[in-house]
Amino acid sequence: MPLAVVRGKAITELPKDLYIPPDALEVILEAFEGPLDLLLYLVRRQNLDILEINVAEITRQYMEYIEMMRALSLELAAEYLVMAALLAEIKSRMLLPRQAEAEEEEEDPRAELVRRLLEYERYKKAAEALDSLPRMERDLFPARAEPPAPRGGRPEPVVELRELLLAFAGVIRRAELRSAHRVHLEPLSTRERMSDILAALEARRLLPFTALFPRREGRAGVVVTFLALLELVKEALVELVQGEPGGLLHVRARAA
Amino acid sequence: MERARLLRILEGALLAAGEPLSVERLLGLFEEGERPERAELEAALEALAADWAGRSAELVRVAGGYRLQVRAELAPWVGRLWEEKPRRYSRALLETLAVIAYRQPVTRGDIERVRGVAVSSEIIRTLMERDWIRVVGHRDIPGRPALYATTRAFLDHFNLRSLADLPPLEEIRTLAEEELPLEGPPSPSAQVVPLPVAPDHRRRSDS
Amino acid sequence: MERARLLRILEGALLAAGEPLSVERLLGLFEEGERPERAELEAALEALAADWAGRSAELVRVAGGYRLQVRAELAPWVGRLWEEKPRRYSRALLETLAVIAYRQPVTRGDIERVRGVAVSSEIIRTLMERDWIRVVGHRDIPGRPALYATTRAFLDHFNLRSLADLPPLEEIRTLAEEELPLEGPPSPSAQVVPLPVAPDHRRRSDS
Repeated sequence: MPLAVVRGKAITELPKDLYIPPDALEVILEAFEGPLDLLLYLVRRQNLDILEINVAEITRQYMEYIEMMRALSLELAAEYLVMAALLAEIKSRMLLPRQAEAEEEEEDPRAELVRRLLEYERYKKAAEALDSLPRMERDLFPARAEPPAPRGGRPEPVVELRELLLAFAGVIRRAELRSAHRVHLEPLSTRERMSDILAALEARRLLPFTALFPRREGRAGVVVTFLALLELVKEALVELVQGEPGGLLHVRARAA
Repeated sequence: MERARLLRILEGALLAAGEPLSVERLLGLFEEGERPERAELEAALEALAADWAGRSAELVRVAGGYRLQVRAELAPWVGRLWEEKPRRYSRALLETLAVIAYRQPVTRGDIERVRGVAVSSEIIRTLMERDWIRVVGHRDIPGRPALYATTRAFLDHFNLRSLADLPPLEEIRTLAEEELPLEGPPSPSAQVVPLPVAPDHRRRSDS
Repeated sequence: MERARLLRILEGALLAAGEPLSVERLLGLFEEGERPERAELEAALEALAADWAGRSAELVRVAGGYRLQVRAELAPWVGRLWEEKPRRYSRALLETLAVIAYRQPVTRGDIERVRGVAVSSEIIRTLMERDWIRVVGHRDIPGRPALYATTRAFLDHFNLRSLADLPPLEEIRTLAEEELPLEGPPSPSAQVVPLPVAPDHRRRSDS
C-alpha cells in the first residue's frame, strides 16, 4: 500500500530523514504555520544553527515535504511555492562562481533568508511566551460579589429588537460572503419547539411521544411539534424508541 | 483535604462565580478522590461565613445556593460605580444572541461556524446571567457540547409572544447595509419595539 | 475617614465591579467632604493587597487599574464551575497577536512579512472582537492599510500593567562575518529589526 504517489511514482516508505509516524503525517504536515515554520523545523531537526544553514540540503528536504503535501492533496498555500522558488534561486546562486570585483556589493545569497528565519523564530517564541502568561478566564478569574441591593443593582443594558436584527443582518451578510451558499432557516416556530422539547427532555430523560402533543394546541400545534421532532431526529439530538413492536413510542435525548 | 485548603477553594469558587452556587455545584468542583462529604462542605461554608463576618461582603444563602454579597451598608459608595454610564452590549454579544434566537438549539461551535469568529465564554456567561439563554441539552458528539436556546425572559424583553414573531430571514436580508449602526449611539427613546409582524411597522419605528 | 472603613469600601467596590478600577474611579466613589487624598487611597490599596496575601484572591494592578482576582493555583477547581472549557487559541492567532504586541503599530502586510503566510481575516476579526487589538490609524501608502495596535483590554486580560511587562523578545543575532562561514562574503549590513516602541509612547496614544 503506497503512502502517496509522487510524480507517478508510488512512495511506499517515507524518506528516512523525514521520518514521521505515518498515521501522523497529515496532522504534522498541516501543523506548519507556513514555509518559514517548516524551514525552521527542518533546520532545528538537524540541530543546526540557523546561521549554518545548508541551503542545498534544506532545499531538498523542503521539496520533499512539498511533494508529500501535494501527493496527499493537502491544501498548499501559495507561499510554500514562492519559498520553493526562492530556495531554488539561492541554491543556484550559491553554485555560481563569484567574481572578485563584484564580491564587495554582493550579499551572501542566504543572508536574507537567514534574517527572515531568525526574525520569525523570535516571534514564534514570543507567541509561546504570551500563551504561557497567566490569563483571565483560563488561569485567573475576576473576584466578584453580588453588588448591594438598594442602589447597587447594576443597570442591565436595554437592547432594542432593531439592534438585534441589524446584528443578525451583519452575520448573514458575512456568512454569505464566506460561503457561496445562502443561509437558510427552518421556520422559527419549529426551532422554538425544538428547544422546548429538548428542555422537557432535560428534566425527564424519556417522554412518551404523545405527551409532546398537548390537545389545546390543535392541529397547527401538532404540525409544528411533528416538524420539530423530525428536525431533532435529523440533527441526531433525540431518538424515538419503542419497547416492543406496536408498543408505546418514546422520545429520548441522544446525549446521555 | 485539609480544612484550610477546602475553605480557599470554596471562597475562590464563590468569588469567581459571582452568582449563587448550590451545594451540588460546589461538590462538583472536586474530583472523586478529594471530594468532601456533604456535611463537611456545609461545615466549611459555615466557617467561611464566619470568616467574612464584619468584612465588606457576607456569605448569604439564597434560593439558588450560597453567594457572596457586598454589604448593603456599602451601597452609597459602591452604587456610584454605575451612576455615570449604563453599560452597552458589544456587537459580538448581539450577534451571538441573534444566532441563538434564529437557529436554536445550537452549540457554541454552531455559532462560531455561522459567525466565522470565536465566541468568548464571557459572552455566553453574560447571556446566561441575563437569563436570555439557557442550556436545553447536549449534542451527542465528543465533548458533549451544550445546546443553547432562548428563554421566556428573552421573549419578554423584546416584547415577543413567541419566536415566530421575529421577522423572517428574507426581511432581515433587506435591511440595508447603511442602516447598520456600527458604533452608533443607542436610539434614546423606544425601549420597546412594536411587534415586528409587518415589515412596515418596524421601519416606522426606525425613523 | 478611618482606615478600616476606607478599606471596606474599596474592597466592596472591587468585589462588586469584577473588573479593574482605576484610581480615578475609586476616588469618584466618595463625596467631596470624605474623599481621601490620592496618596491615602494608594496606601489603602497597598494595605488591602497585604490583607489578601495568601488568600484565595489577590489584589493586582493591571493596565486598567486595580483588580481582585482569584489566584491561578485555584484554576483547576474554579474552572470546573463552567462547562465550557477555556478557549485555546491557535498558533496562528497567537503569532499574529505577538507580532502586533511587540511591533505595533503594524499593518497586516507587516505581520505577513514576519510570519511568511497570509493572515486570515478571521484571526484579525477574532482579535478585534475580543477587544485585544484595534485600528489606530492607516499607513500612508497605496491602499492605506490599517495599522493595528493592542488595547488596554489586552493588557488586562494577560494580567499586564503595560507593554513593558511583556516577556522580553529574544535578542537579535546579527549576521556578523564569522557567523555565515561557508561560502561567500559576509552580509554587509545586518538589517536590524526595530525594537518595539517604548510602551509609554503607545499608551499615550491609547487614551
